[in-house]
Amino acid sequence: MDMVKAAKELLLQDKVDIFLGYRKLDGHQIPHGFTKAHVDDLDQLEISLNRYPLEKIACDLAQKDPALKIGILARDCSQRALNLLYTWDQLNPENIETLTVNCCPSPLSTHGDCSYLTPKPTGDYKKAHGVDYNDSPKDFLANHDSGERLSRWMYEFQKCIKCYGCRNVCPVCFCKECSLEHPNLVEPGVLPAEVPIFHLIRATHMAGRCIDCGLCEDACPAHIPLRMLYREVNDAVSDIFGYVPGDHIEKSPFSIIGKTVELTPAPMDV
Amino acid sequence: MTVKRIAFVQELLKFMGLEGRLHLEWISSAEAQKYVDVVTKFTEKIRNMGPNPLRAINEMKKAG
Amino acid sequence: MDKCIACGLCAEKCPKKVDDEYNEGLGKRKAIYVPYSQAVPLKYAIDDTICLKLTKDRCGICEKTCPSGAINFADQAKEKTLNVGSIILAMGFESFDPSGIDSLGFGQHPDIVTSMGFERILSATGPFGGHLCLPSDKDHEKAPKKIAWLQCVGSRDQNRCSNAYCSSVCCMYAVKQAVMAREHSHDPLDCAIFYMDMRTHGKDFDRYMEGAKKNGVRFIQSRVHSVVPRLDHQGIEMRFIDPDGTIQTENFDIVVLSTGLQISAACVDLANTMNIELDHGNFVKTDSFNPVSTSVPGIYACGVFTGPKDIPQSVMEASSAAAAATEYISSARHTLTKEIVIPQERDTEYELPKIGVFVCNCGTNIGGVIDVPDVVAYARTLPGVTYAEENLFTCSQDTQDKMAQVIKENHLNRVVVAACSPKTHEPLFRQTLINAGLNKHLLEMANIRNHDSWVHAKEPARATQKAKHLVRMAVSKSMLLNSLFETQLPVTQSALVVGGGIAGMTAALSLARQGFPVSLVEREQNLGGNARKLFHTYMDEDIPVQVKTMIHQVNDHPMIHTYLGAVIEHLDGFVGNFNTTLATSESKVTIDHGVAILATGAVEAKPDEYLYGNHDAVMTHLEFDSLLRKNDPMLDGAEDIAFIQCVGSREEAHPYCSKVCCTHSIHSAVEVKKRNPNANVYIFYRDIRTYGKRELIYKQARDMGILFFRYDLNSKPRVTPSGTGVTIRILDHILKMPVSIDVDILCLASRIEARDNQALAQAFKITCDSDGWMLEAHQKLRPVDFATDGVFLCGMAHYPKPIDESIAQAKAAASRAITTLARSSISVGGVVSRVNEQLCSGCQGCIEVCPYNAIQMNEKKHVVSINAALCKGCGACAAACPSEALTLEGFNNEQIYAQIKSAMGA
Amino acid sequence: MTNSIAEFEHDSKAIFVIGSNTTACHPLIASRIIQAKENGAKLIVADPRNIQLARLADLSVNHRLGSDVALLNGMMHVIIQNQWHHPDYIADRCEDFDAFKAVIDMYTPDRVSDITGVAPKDIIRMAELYSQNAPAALLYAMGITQHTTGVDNVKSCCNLAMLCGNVGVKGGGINPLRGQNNVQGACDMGGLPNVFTGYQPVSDPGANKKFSDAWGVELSSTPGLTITDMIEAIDQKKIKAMYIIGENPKLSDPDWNHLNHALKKLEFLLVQDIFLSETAQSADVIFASAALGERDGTFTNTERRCMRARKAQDPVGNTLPDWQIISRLSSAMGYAMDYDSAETIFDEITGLTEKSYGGMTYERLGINGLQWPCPNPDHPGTPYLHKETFARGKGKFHAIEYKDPAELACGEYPFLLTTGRMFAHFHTGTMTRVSRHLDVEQKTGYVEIHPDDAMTIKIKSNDPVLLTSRRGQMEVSARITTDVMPGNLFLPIHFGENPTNILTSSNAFDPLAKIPEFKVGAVRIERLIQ
Repeated sequence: MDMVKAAKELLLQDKVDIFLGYRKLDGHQIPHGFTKAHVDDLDQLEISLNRYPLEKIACDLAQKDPALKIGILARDCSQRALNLLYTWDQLNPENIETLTVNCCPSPLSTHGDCSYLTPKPTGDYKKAHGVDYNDSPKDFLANHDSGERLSRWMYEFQKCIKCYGCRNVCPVCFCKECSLEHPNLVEPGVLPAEVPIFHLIRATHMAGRCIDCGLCEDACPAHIPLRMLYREVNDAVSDIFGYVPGDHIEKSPFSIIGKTVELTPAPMDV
Repeated sequence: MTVKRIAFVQELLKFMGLEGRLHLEWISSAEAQKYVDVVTKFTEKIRNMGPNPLRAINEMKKAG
Repeated sequence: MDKCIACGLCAEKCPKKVDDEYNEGLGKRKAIYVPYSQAVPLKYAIDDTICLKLTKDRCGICEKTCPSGAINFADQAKEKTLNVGSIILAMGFESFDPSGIDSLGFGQHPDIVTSMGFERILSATGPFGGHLCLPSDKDHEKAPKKIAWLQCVGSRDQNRCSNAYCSSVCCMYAVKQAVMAREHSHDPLDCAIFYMDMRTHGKDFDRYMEGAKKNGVRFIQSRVHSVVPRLDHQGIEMRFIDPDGTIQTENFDIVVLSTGLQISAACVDLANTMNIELDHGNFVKTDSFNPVSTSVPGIYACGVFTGPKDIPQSVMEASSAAAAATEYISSARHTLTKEIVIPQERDTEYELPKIGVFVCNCGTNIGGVIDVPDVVAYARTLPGVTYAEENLFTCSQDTQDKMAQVIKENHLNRVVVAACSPKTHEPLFRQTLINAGLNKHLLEMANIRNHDSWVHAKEPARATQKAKHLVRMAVSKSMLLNSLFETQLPVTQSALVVGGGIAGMTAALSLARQGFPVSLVEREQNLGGNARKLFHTYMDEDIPVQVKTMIHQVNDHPMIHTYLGAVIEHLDGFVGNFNTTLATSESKVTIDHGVAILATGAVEAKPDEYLYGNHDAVMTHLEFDSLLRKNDPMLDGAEDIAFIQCVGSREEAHPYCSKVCCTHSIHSAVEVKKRNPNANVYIFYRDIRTYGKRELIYKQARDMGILFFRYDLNSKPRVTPSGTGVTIRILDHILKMPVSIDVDILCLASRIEARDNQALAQAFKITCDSDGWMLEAHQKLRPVDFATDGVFLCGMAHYPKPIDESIAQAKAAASRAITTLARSSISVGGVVSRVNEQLCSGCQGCIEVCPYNAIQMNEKKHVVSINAALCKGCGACAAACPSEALTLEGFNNEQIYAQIKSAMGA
Repeated sequence: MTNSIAEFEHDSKAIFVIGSNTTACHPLIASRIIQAKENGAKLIVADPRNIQLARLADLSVNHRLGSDVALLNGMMHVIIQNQWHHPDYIADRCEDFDAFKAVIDMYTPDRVSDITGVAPKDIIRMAELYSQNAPAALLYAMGITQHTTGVDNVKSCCNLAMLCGNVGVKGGGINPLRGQNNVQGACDMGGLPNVFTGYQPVSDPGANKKFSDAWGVELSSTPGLTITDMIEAIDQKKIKAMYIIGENPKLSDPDWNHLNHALKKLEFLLVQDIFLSETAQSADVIFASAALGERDGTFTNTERRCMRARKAQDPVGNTLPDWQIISRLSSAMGYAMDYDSAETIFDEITGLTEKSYGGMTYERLGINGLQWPCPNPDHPGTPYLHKETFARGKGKFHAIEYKDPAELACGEYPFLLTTGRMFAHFHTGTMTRVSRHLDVEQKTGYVEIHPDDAMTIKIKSNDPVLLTSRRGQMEVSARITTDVMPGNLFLPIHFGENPTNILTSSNAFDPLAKIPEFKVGAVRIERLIQ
C-alpha cells in the first residue's frame, strides 16, 4: 500500500523521527507511534475511519522534545488542527510531515465537513425538547424564539456528566491549566457541570479555535450537540471577524489588537 | 479587544436565548451624565426582562 | 491655603452671588469660590471685590462654617522675589468679545452665545450640567432643534475688529461642538456651520470634518450678514448670501459665535514691561528657527502668546520652551535637590492579615450624606479587620501622621482607606504606608465619595448601605494583597536621534546643549533633509542659510556624534537601556542609549495628474523653489503662473491636509509678483488654509492682485498642453462659467507623504496610522511621546508641518527625553504582569495584545516572559491568557473574584 | 443484571431507576438511559436525593430514606387495582401470587404516601408509566441494597418486574448496577464465603468433590465468614491473621472505631494493593501488585460480560500481577501453583465452571467478550436471563411487609444521614484522589445539607460542621444544596480524612446478606464556631 511505503520512507530517510498513525492490535485500531527501529510495524498501519487527535499526541511529543520531527497521518480535519496549532505556536510546521488521507469522499469535504459523520439520528424527545444534531445554527436561531432556545440548550447542558471528554479529545485544546477546572469560574464537584457556564466557557474558548472535526460530539456520552454549538461560535467569529480557524496559518482575531477589524459596540436596544 | 470579545459573547448569548443581557459602552470619566443614563437604562431594561431565567433552571431539579 | 480641604461648605453658606465668568456668565458663583472644578490646587478663594466681609465688614459666615479653620480675611496679596535663570511666558489668550459688533446680536438675546459659552453649555461641569438646552429657557428644559455656528468672529477681520490673523482653532472646535451637540441631543438636531474656509489642517482633522459632513452637519460657505433675534421670540433669524449668490433667510434656536483668540491687555502690558517685542497682532515676535524665544534672551514663550494655535501645538511648544529654558541654564541641573529619608520596610509576608480601615468624612462631602460612624462600626465586624476609625479629612497632613502612627502601633499590615478617588489620592496614601514602614501596595481604596456620597446625595440611607458594600469589597480584596517590589535599573544617559533634518538636528542640539551625548543618524550622506531644497519661510527667512548654520553647529558640537549614510539595523532593550546596531556601507556600530528620538521626516509626493512628468511647465513646490533659489531664467520669461492646491491631498486615497502647501503657494506667488509685478498669478484652491499669522500673507497676496479660484473635488481643474505652457480649465464658482487660462508655469502643491517607516516602527515597537504618520501616545496631551517609553517623535514623521512647528516639536521631544535622561535610574516593577511558567503554553496570544510590547517569547522554555520595565500594568495580557498563566500584580484574579464575591454576597 | 446494558437504549420502553445515582456512579449506563430517553422511552426516577437523572425524568419522586419496600408495594397495589399486571405471565411462570397479593392489597396509595412522603398521584403515575410501557427495565444500585431491608428491597423489585411480565424479556429485567468493574467477576469466581466458582455451593458434595479433585486437596464444605462476621471473629481472637487483596476496609467498612479496635487485635495483617491505602498503612507486610494495563486477565462486568484486559506495558518496579503473587505465596506455603499465564488460569476456571463459563476461551472472548451463561464452545452467550423459564423454575412472589430502617430521626439525632459516591471519585479514593484533575474536582469531603436546614443551624457554604452519630463524631465542611431533602444529609464515602464509617453502624445490617445499612443513619449536625 502506498501509504505504508510513504510512511516507511519518511522514517527510513530520517525525515521524521516518529510517525503517528493507527495500528491494528488485537482487533482494535489504536493510535500508534511508529519508529525507524520498528519500521515493519507499519505493515499494520490502518487507514480506516477511526479517528483520534493525533495532533494532540504530536503536541505532547513536541513539548517534551521541541526538535523532534513528527510524521502524521492527516485527514482534512487534522490538517486544519495542525494549521491552528501552528498558528498558536504549539507545533513548529518545519518539524511536521503529513501524509494526507482523503477520508471525505463526499463533496462536502471541501467545506471542511466530514462525511464520516453521517447525519446523526436524533431521538424524538430530543427533537422536541433539545437540539437536533443536524440542525444548522442559523436555522436553529431562525426557528426558535429566545425562550425556546434557552430551554433547549439548558436541557442539553443538564445532561452533562462532566467527563471532560470534549476537552480531552479536542485536538486544539492545549492549555496547561484549564478554565473549566478553575473553581472561581465553574463550581467543582457537582453534577451536572454548572449550567450553563461550563459549556459557555468552553464555547468561548473554542471561538476562533474550533476546527470542526466533530470529535467532541463523538466523544460526548451525554449526546450534547457540541459540534453545532461550536459551529455557531465559529459562525459568529466568521461573521464578525471574517476569520475561519484552521483555514490558513493566521492569528485569531482574539489575539490581535490592531485595526484589522473595525467594530463599534452594538447600541442598547430597549 | 474588549469590543471584539463582547461582540462575540453577545452572539453566543443570543444563540443561547439570553440576548440583550450584555451591553458594552465606552464612558469616559468626564461623562458622568452618560454613565448615569446608560446604567439607568440598562438596569431598567434588565428589570423589564424579568428575573434571570438561569436561576430558575438551576433551581429546577426535576423536569416535566 | 494649607488648611482648606475644599469641602465646599463655605460656598454653600456664602450669601453673595455673582455671574460666573468661568461659565461665561451663563451661571452664578459665590463670593467664596473655586474658579472651576478642576482647578489646581483645589482651594477656595475669596473674591475681595464682592465679599461682604471684605467690602462692608458684614457676614463672615464662611469663617464660622469652615471645619478646618482655613478662612483668613486678613490675608493680603504678598510680593515675592524669586531668583531664576530663565522665564517662560505661557499666559494664554482671551476670547474675542463680540459685544461690540451689532450685526451679530450678541448680548441682545440669551440664545446668541460665544463658542466659549457653548463649550460651557456642553460641559458636565457647566451651568446646565451638560444638558443641552436653550439658555433663554429659565427651566433649562427646552432643547434646541437648530444651531448655527458663525466662523471668523473676531478673526480674519480688519473691518469690525483689528484681528487680521486667523485664530487657527475655531473651524475645528466648531465642527467638534456641532458633533458633540448632536450627540448630546435626544432629538434630531440640525447643525450648520457658516464659514469662509474650513481650516481643519491638523492631524486627522479633515477626517473628523468629513465624518461630521457624513453625519449630517451642514457646512455653508458664507459670511453671515446679520443675526437678528425675532420679535415673535421664535428663535434667531440669520440672513446670508449662499454660495450661489442668493440671499437666504434661516431661523435658528441657538447661534454660536466662533470667537477668535486674542492677547489680553494685561499680557501686552507685561510684555512691554519686559521689553519683549510683539507683532501687529500683539503676539510675541518669534522667528521660524527660534519659535519659543522672545526678543529678550533668557525669556521664552509658548502657547497662544506666540500666535494662535491648538492644544497639541501648545503642548509641544510648552515642552519646547522648557527645553529652551533649561538649555540656557543646564549647568544648574540637580543643584537644589534634597534626599528623602524612608523608614525600613516591615516584612509582612508571614503575618495574618490585620486590616486597618480608615473612613473619611471629607468634611461633609462624605459625612454629610453617609453615616460614617455606622460604616466604621460595620467595618469593625468584617473578617480580618483589627482596627477601624473615622477621620474628618484623611488626606490632611496631621491625619497622615496619625495614620502612620496607628499603623505602627496596631501592627496593621493592610490598609483600606474609604474616601475619594484613588486617581487623586492613592499616591498620597501609599506614601503614608511607606512612612509607616509598610509596603505601599498593601493599600486598597474604597471610593465612597465620587462613587457614592456625591451621586446618591439624596438617598443617605442607601448611600450608607452602598458605602458598607464598597468597604466590604475593599476589605475582602485587601486580605489578598501582597507586597510588591520595585527594582532600580540604571539609565544610559545618552540619546539616539534618527534623522538629520531640521527636526533631528534641533533635537540633537538641544540635548547636547543640556549636556547629554547624542548619536545622530542620517540615512543620506549629508545633513539637512528637505530643508536644503526649500527657498524661504513665509516670514522670508532664508532656509538654506539657516540650515547651513545648523549643520555647522551640529558638526562642531563635541557631544554630538553624527553617523551619515547609516541605517538602523537592529534594536534591543527598553527605556533607559536601549542598544542599537547601525549599519553604514562600510561597517556596523553598536550604540547604547537611554532614549531615542525619531525625526525621519516625510517626502514630497510625485503627482500623477495635471500633466506632471509629461510637460516641462508643470512642477512641484520643491522644483519651483529650486527655480527661485537659482533665479532660473524660466521665471523671467513667465508672464502667467498658476498654482493648483491639494494635489493628492484631501482626497479619498489620502484624506489628510498637507498643511504647509497653502502658505507655500501663496508665499511663492507673492515672491513671483514681487519679482515681476506684471505677472499674472493664479491660485486654484479648495480652502485656503493660511492659519494663524499666515493669514497676513494671504491678505498681502490678494492685495497684490493674485487671483484665487475655488474649485471643489467634483470639478477639479483640467490641464492640457499648449505649446511651452499649459491651459487650465475650470468652472468659476462665482461666474458659474467655464474659465480657461493659459500659463507658462504650473506649480502643483503636491501632497506631503509619509516615509515607509515600517522597519523603523517594528524596531522601535511603535505604530503608524493608516496614512503612515507615526502615532503619538495621545494626540492632544502627549504629542511627542510614543506609547513605548523612552521613544519620542518630532518633525514631519508625525505629520506635515512648517519649519517653526518642526523645530518647536523637536525641542519638545528633547525636553521629554530629558525627563528620562536626567535620572540615573528608573524604577521597574510594582503593578506589572507576572508569568507563571508552569501554566504558560507559549501560545503568544498575550504578545499580540500587549500594547507596550512588554512580552517576549522565551523560545528555549517555550513560555513568555514580561519585561517589567515596559509593562504598564494594563492587564490586557492577563485577560487574553486562556490558562491564567499571566497575572496582573495587585489586580490578580483571586483579588478581583474576592471583590466580586464580596459584592454579590451582601 | 438479568439483561444487557445495550438493551436500555434500543429495546426498553420504560426505565425505572431506583436507588441509583446513575450519572455519577455509572455514567456510561446513564449515557444509555439518556439515549433511551431521547429515543422515546419513559424514564421514572425514585431517589431520596435530587439526582441529575431526575432532571431528565418523565416522573421523579423523592421517597424517604429506607422506604423503598413501601414505595414498590404501593406501585404494585395500583397496578393490580387497575389490572395493569400480566395475569397470564404470572400464571404461567410464577408462584405464590396470592399470598403476595394479600400483602400488597394493604398498601394503598394513601398509606404509602404517609410512609414514603410521595404524593398518591405520583405513586399512581409511576405505576402507570412502568406498567403501561413494556418492556420496562428496572435499575437499582446500592440505594436498594445497603439497608437492613436490602434483601426485602431486592425482592420487592423482583415482585414488581414479575408482576408486569418484565423478567425474561429483552429490554426489561431487574438490573442491579454493580459497584465495581469486576465485582460480578469476583463473585462469579467464588469470592463469597459459601460458594466455589459459578455459585457452586461448597456444601454441595458434587461440587466439593469436583474442586477437591481438581486441586488435589480436600476442601472444606463449611461456608466461611462474611466480612462483618470476620471483624467480630477478630474481635473475639478467633481470627489472628488476615490477607487483604485490593480492598480498603478501613474506609469502606462500617463503624470505623469498632473496626480499628478489631484490626489492632490482629497478630498479622498482609495487604496487597497498588496504592498505599489507609488499610495498607497499618499492615505488617505489603505486597505491591501490578496495576491494570500491566497485566493480563479478564473482568466480568455488571451485565455478566467476561472481557479480556490486556497488558500494555511491563509492571513498574518489582510489582507483580496478583495471580503471580498468590501463586508464589501459595508455593512458599507449601501448595505449589505453577501457572504460566493468566490464560492457563482462565482455562482452569472454564473447565470447573461449566454452566456459565464453560464455553469461553481467550480466543472467543476477542474484543467484545461473552456474556454468561455460555456453557459450550458454540454458545453465543446470554444477553438476558430467565428467557423461557426462571433459573429456579417458577418465579417466586415474596410477600414483603415494609420495615423501618434500624435508626430513625429522633430528638437527639434529628437528621438522617445517607452515604454514597460522588462523580469525581471512586470508592475510598485510592485510585482517583491521586489524579490531579479529579482532585481539582473535589479535594476533600463534604456533607450536603438542604438550604432550609442550613438556615436553621446558621451555616453558610463551606462552613465546618460537626456530625455526631451514636458511634462517633466527625468534622466536615458543609455544601448547601437542594440535592438533598430537608432533614436529610448526604456524605460521600471517598475521603479518608472524613471517613463515613465513623458514623455508620456495624450492628445494622441485613440479616441474610449481612450488608450494612450505609444508606440510613441518625445523626446530629452542629455548626462549628470558627
